[in-house]
Amino acid sequence: MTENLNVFAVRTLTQKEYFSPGHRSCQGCAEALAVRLVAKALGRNVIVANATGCMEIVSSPLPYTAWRVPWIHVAFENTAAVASGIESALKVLMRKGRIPRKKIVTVAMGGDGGTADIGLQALSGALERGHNFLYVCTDNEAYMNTGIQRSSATPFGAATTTSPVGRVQMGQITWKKNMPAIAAAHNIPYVATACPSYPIDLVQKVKKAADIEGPAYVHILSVCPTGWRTAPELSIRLGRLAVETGIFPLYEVERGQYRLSVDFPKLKPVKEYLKLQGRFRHLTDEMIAEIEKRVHAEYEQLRAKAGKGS
Amino acid sequence: MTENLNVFAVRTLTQKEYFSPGHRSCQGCAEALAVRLVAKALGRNVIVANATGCMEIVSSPLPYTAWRVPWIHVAFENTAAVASGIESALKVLMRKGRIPRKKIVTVAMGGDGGTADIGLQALSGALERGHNFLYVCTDNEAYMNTGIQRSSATPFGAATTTSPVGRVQMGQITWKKNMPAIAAAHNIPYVATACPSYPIDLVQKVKKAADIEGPAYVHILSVCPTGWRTAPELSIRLGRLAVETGIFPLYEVERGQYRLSVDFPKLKPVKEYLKLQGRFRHLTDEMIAEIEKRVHAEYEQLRAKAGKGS
Amino acid sequence: MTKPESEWTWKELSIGNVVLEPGNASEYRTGDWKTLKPVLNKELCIHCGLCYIFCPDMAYNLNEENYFIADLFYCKGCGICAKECPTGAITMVLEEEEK
Amino acid sequence: MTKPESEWTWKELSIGNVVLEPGNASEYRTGDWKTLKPVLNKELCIHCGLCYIFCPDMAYNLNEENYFIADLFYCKGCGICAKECPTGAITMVLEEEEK
Amino acid sequence: MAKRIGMEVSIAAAEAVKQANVDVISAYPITPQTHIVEHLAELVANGDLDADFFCVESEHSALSVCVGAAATGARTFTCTSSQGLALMSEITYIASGLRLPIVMIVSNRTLSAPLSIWNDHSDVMSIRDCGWIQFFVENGQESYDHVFAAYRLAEENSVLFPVIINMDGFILSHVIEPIELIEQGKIDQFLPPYQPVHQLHPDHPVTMGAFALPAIFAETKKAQEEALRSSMPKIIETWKAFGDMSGRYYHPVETYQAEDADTLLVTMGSYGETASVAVDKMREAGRSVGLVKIRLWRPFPFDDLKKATLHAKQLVVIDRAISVGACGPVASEVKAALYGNDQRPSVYNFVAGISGRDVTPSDFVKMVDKAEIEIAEGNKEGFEIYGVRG
Amino acid sequence: MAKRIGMEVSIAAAEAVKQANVDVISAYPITPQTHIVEHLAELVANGDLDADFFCVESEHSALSVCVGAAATGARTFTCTSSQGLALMSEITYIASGLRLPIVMIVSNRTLSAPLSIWNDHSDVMSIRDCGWIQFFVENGQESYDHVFAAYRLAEENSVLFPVIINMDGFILSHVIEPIELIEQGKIDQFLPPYQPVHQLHPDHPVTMGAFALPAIFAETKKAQEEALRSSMPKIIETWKAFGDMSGRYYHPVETYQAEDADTLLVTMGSYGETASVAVDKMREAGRSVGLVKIRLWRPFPFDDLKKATLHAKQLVVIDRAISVGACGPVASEVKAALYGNDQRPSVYNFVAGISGRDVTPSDFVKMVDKAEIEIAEGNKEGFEIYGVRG
Amino acid sequence: MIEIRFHGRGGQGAVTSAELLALAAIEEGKYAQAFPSFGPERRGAPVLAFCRISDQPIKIRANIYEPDLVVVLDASLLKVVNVAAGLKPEGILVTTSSDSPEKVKETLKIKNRLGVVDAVKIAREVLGLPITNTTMLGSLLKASGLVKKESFILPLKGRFGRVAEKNISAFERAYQETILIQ
Amino acid sequence: MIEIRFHGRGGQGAVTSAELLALAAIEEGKYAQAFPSFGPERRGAPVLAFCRISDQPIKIRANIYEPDLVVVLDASLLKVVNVAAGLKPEGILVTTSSDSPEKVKETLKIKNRLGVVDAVKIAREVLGLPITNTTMLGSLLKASGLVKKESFILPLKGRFGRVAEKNISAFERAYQETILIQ
Ligand SMILES: Cc1ncc(C[n+]2csc(CCOP(=O)(O)OP(=O)(O)O)c2C)c(N)n1
Ligand SMILES: Cc1ncc(C[n+]2csc(CCOP(=O)(O)OP(=O)(O)O)c2C)c(N)n1
Ligand code: SF4
Ligand code: SF4
Ligand code: SF4
Ligand code: SF4
Repeated sequence: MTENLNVFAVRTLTQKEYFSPGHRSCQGCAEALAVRLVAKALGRNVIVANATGCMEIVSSPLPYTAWRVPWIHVAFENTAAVASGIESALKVLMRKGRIPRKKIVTVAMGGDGGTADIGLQALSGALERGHNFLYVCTDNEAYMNTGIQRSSATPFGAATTTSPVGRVQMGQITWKKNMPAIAAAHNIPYVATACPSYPIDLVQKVKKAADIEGPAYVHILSVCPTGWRTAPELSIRLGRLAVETGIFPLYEVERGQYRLSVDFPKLKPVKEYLKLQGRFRHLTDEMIAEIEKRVHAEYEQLRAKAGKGS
Repeated sequence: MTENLNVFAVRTLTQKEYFSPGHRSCQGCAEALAVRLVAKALGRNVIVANATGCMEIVSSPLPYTAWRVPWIHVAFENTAAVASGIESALKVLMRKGRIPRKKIVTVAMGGDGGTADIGLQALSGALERGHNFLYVCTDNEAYMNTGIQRSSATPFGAATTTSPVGRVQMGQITWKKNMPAIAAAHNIPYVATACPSYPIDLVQKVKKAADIEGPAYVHILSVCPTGWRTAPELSIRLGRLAVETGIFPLYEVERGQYRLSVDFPKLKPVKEYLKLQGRFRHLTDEMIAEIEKRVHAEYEQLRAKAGKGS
Repeated sequence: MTKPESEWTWKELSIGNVVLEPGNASEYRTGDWKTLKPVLNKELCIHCGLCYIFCPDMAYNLNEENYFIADLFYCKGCGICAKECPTGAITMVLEEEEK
Repeated sequence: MTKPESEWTWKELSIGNVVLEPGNASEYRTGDWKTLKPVLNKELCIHCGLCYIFCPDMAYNLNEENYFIADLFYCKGCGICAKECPTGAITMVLEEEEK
Repeated sequence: MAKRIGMEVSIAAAEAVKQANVDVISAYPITPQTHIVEHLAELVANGDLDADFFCVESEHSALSVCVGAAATGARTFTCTSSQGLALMSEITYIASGLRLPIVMIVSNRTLSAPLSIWNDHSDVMSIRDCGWIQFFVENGQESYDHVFAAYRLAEENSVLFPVIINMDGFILSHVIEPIELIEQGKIDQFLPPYQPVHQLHPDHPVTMGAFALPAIFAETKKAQEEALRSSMPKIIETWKAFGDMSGRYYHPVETYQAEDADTLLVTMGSYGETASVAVDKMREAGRSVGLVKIRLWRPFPFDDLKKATLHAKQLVVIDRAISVGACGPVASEVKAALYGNDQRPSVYNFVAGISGRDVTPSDFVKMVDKAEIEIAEGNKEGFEIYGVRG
Repeated sequence: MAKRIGMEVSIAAAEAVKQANVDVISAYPITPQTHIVEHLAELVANGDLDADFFCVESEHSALSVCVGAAATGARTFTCTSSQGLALMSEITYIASGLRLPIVMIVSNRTLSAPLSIWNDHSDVMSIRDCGWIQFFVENGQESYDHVFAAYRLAEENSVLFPVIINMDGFILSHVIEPIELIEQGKIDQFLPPYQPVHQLHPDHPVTMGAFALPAIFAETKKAQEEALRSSMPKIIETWKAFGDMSGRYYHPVETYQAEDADTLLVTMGSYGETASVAVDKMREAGRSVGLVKIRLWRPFPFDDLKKATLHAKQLVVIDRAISVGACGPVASEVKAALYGNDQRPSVYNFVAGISGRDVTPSDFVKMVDKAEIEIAEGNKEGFEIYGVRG
Repeated sequence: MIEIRFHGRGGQGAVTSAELLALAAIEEGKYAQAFPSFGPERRGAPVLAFCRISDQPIKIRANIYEPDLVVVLDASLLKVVNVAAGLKPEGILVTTSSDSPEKVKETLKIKNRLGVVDAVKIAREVLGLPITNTTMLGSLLKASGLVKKESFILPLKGRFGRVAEKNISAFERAYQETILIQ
Repeated sequence: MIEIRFHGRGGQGAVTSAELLALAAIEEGKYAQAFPSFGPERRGAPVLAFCRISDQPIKIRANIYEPDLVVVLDASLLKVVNVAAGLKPEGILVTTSSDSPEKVKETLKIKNRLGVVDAVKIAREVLGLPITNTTMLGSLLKASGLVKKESFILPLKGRFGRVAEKNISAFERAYQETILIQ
């Protein structure tokens, strides 16, 4: 992928922001950056439904809002359902002539907890019903808003407050739930992964997803310095390492067809990524080797699906 | 598949019933038959958690029960969670020596509504956590207990009370949610499909699933004469036709590896299956052709996954 | 024998309304639901057991003569056994007619 | 200007507590959160905009001279811009120190 | 002219929803609510109702869909019962906080465990704090009529609250009876299209559902509470307008033979008519018994209830739910409402008709008999689950 | 000897759960409950507690896991707050109906909308009918102590009900204070391992959660209601036994300076201590004011409350939640409880401290001032949300 | 007020019978109620449906315990259900059966007036299906004269659309062929 | 009863300071409470923590509005937050700063007694990190004598395990280097 080589590419993006400064995320929050980029990609003709979580809390302390587009927060687990209602209302009101016809994109957004755990069912229902909407999962790999508890998207080995490192247990014992695969199993037209460390790629995918008729799902790895116990200035670098080590491959699934957005013939050692993070500090070399093995195997499977099988 | 050619094979099965007669299912209910066969396969060392639905209602009108094994019903949407609790309790109580150590299989059962819709999240969570349990979905393709409303497992075109045939809409407009694929996307050790019209295959799969360490998922097509508007005596035949037309292929997914339990080089026309059912009475020839096309395409995809690609 | 629901007083119910008699549904006659009942022609019967395995109501039992016979206390008269019998040994007849 | 939360009476709230001023969070000074602040060495700047695109706080604006300059009203001092600047043109300095 | 047609009450309710010209309907099936949704599905499938209808994957989502759609400016409808209401309970509070004029019919049914599909009020009692306007209806006609009243009221700019119509499951929902249908023209006048005050749309971006710090939360709650209390005159006005259109007038508290009665039965919902038969019987026998029916459960009609019970010596309050470990919720509310009176009737509380246990006129007579005797004997805290074996 | 240690109240509660030697813990994180689960996670990760601990995918499942595990014979624990409690509300009713001795701590927090993470009692009020035994605690020591009392009580064969310990979010949960820890030996004696009456196990197959036809449902409900009411002596006995072990005695209703007081403040939960400071101040100023604290919310202690308020002229009931469109739930219950009295105090109801609005001793004084004046002026239905701007 | 109870099996349309009767009465300007027995009964299981008809508004919402009329839609029920339970002494029972009225009366051991018709045969011949719910309404009418025959036409059309005609014929034939005995 | 308020930034451990102080007091057999400001504040944002210490059981559960002592853990806060708000006239404020006490006093425009120490420098040198929460406790102690120094040892060990020693040294140095002015 050449994106980050051409440092000037970012100048091609609009400078208009639809997510305003003054939001209250932590220093160096790449989830806020993800939201910023998503908002930028979507432009003004959009309605956003946001799950409870960091991004909701940091952006909407009454009487303030960081949103320059219409936005609603209802609860933690129902965001895809709320978006279903919005999409349906837009369709009917336009059909009945009560609001003018124009393309308005309905977007649902949630963290990994709001997506892969408590909001999964509402999401699955909305995907199944075929609403014309975009679901964006900003995945910081734990429940950050409530203080770093494990989610089903927390990677194996990571320490969180509910998968702590103790004398008999060493962090998360399950493997990260594969949300993009689950979304793809719903036979929807578009699924993609992205990361704000690759902003152009992210913006392009979000635009594409918003344009597609029917449900689309974009899963964005979002570094959280607070929860990952990393230095705030490393948030971009860590996202890049997640991709370069094969831990978080960037790809698209269009109508069942997999395509890698960037393919690395040789992946960086996962250790380069893990060692920068406090949540992985306790990992033994064996555990790291186990992780690397699985990451490589899954990367190969992915390449195979994308028709790049070795 | 030779099973139904060897009519004597059934004599090999135990004659012990763990689901007793006197249950109150409709005449010719193949869902009750599925439950009967599952119970037979599991034997006595099992604990069953059952979702609200036909099978719960017909088997447990206080002060009666059709269950000869320990059984619990809690609610509609939480059966996999209840099973998680049972499995966890068994593990801990045995570890602490409060009950003797022996293999007791924890089973969760639900209809398609209790599995693919309202119970999906609890199921996904339990699969992700890796509980050692078996989930059985008895899929009669609608909410039958409440009077034949559509579920996400209702096939395209089928008439139900909430996807009725009217002047501007013709039955279900979405395609059946692929629950086995969604379960498989959770990376669990065992996923299978079955049908009581193939009782030996069903019993074998359930036994295998119960033996496996970790979560297993078995999805059973269960003909419902009441909801499908079919003659009660056709329930076995219809299940067979569903398999023979490719509409409901029988297969297993073991640690990601697909295997067809029975492969038909040439599928029967879907019409043979559809025409027997009141719920499909209104289908036009074009709709039938569309269904057949999709069924064949998906069957080919499945064959490809099973390494039988043409 | 389990008392039917309409005879229990609140004091008699077990804690949490737990049912303590496994499978006591078998005291309940679902045989009353049928209008047709299966009749076996023993001459055609090959003892394969398909009637037995496909009956959703566990009505069939093997008798001493190695025939599977439907227990009319349970049989709801769905007709599956008759339909699936590979030799056509079972026919469904109107309950009434057989007086 | 939006009144801060502690000044609203119950009668002034909009129905359903809807916020009617899009993006009024921009009135809120997150700049107070920082201990370090970015300082640009214009000589090294190549105007690539990476600082701008990677800032989670939308602090960077293009000035008339085509430089991206961090608005200290918003900058929380995370250091991302400095870290990601391909030429090392940005350095983080203690707020205090620059009096 | 209004047409008088025999139809199932659920169908009548669905027809009213159609006549109210709703935009988005989202629901999840549960007995005994099903017939309402099923008929709506048919109306949409036949093109008789131009609305988006969809069954979602749970009740939590059903109401959430309505929240999203109502926030976007659509007229929305949902209905549920029992476990469904319990599952969506979180969102009922939110819909009220967001002040969205959703209308929901609750086809009342008991809450598990044990599971049971029959009628009582335990479902809706579980959300009595949630901040919706809550009606109880007593027959098919009222079920039909209240749909229009509910939308008009909910969408009033000075009200903007979601509304629940409680319609006893089976006892009302599954009964076929004559219904007088109102002409569409009249309905259209009574209920013009919904004009939202705030609406999600890119042309005027608003933020809905912002979170509140302690410095402002109490103010938001006070605003909600005051708004619900002060919707009372609008409620009365709406019923008045409805009466002027239809000839049928409704009130927060309604009475039957109550003015001079020593003993008053107090009921909600479908009990009303049966209880009135019992009152007739008792009056025939020369007894001084009347009936008070609470139609409006939230906001609670404190003043009307006081007025209606002013001269009574005793109230026999029939609850159809229990606050387990306390007593019947209606009796609690009634006692609380009359507590400040200098002269106040004795209150005897029966819980009856739970989960489909039939309550006949003679049951009402027996309850009055019992209560009168017990009160005469000095038992002033009567609480009893009626008609239980053992 | 008991050790006196400074620790966060949530940690103390978690340590009690550990000392109670639970088997299965299942929860879903939500502020302000999180510190309890986090500490339990640590105890398990360190091998200090031999239990199965897991975070599930929602609160609905968290309680469902406990139901499954308790039915299998395990001692179970969960805890939640606010939206989490609302989401699991359906299962709270079921757990009671199934009579499973689950213990849950609710770290009380308000319900959305607007979303807010701070304390009030609207969460637990939403399930006041659900049939659990419900305690309120007032400080860290009580939070710790009640875990043991709760398990012992819940698991009594003659009780077998789930128990909620209401522990005000933040106000208690996040405060570090001295706690006296009880030696493990004493705990083990006080709380032997759970011996279920019925249990899911293949050796004695039972059916749990059967559904009930109308012919039997009312009987099941009566059995549940009677069992909860008649748990009262066992509750008192359990506290007595706990007191004998620990030296700390608890009662359904507790009083402070109440015997001779004309005016009684009535509170629940963490208000108690602050209110007592206010009472001291007022007593110093020569005013006849006392305090009544309701510790046991369900089953409601009708008799104890009557006894405690017998001689008062007026009650100032401070609710921490509103039944929107009615009034404070505690005030309602109190009025209902005293309704039958011949002599009864006037009741003035304040709703205060909602969602983290601070209530100081001088706020209590102001509320008493206001109530006394209003009552003297003849306002007998005082209801007011206290301390709101505007 | 006249109260009627219908006996059928799950799936046989007893509720439809009750409904059609109520609709016919309402059609005549009367007041009527019809409702099922509200059970979770499945296809094949014995079920009940109820109907009340009156010239006054009907204010009672409770089951019918002492019906004036009982209608049995399936002869096999005569043996397994106490179909005459609570029937008023002056009440009438009508049933389908291929047996003679006398024989049926003997089986039931009742003193009430009794109407018998072979509704299954009629239904088979006229409708091509052994569904007796509309057929038995003809029999009920013969026995009771509760409403006018014509009043059924609209409800039947509303319910059965194109096959309404056949149902009307079956109804008519049952009306003619019902034998009433004291 | 003594009431103390701590000012810090999200992630800097102001709550830990309050907690350690309370634990030390409890260690001495006193009564104490410590609690955070319960906000959703994020890393970097200004936050508060509170502590009460008394010889009597503490019965009050409300925020502290008029503290006896204020501790500031981050000098940059002096400019952006009114750290002296509500401080009793006889109360004391201690802060980290590299400036002189006089200069700080001028900036703050307060009349109270003031203690100043360069806790950042100490922490950097002793702990290798600019985390001032334990360090500033030394300064607080110097200014107030609220509890005994030794009483901190156990709580610090409980909290920091192997790095407790370093924290104790930092605490000690701050105690020594704090300059108090009237
Ligand atoms: C029903 C319910 N349960 C729990 C919560 C508490 N809660 C709010 S946000 C959150 C975690 C959010 O995690 P995630 O979705 O991953 O988003 P993040 O904050 O990490 O961006 C939790 C547990 C809630 N609001 N509602
Ligand atoms: C929360 C909740 N919503 C709705 C219901 C009503 N309900 C009970 S069973 C059922 C349908 C069951 O359908 P399915 O799971 O497919 O099983 P089936 O009855 O078809 O075997 C429904 C909608 C319920 N019990 N609980
Ligand atoms: S906790 Fe993590 S995701 Fe949340 S605002 Fe802070 S950095 Fe962002
Ligand atoms: S409705 Fe269908 S699934 Fe349910 S009992 Fe009847 S036949 Fe079986
Ligand atoms: S007819 Fe049906 S129920 Fe009866 S024995 Fe045959 S298969 Fe079983
Ligand atoms: S330091 Fe961080 S917040 Fe400040 S301008 Fe740079 S990237 Fe933005």
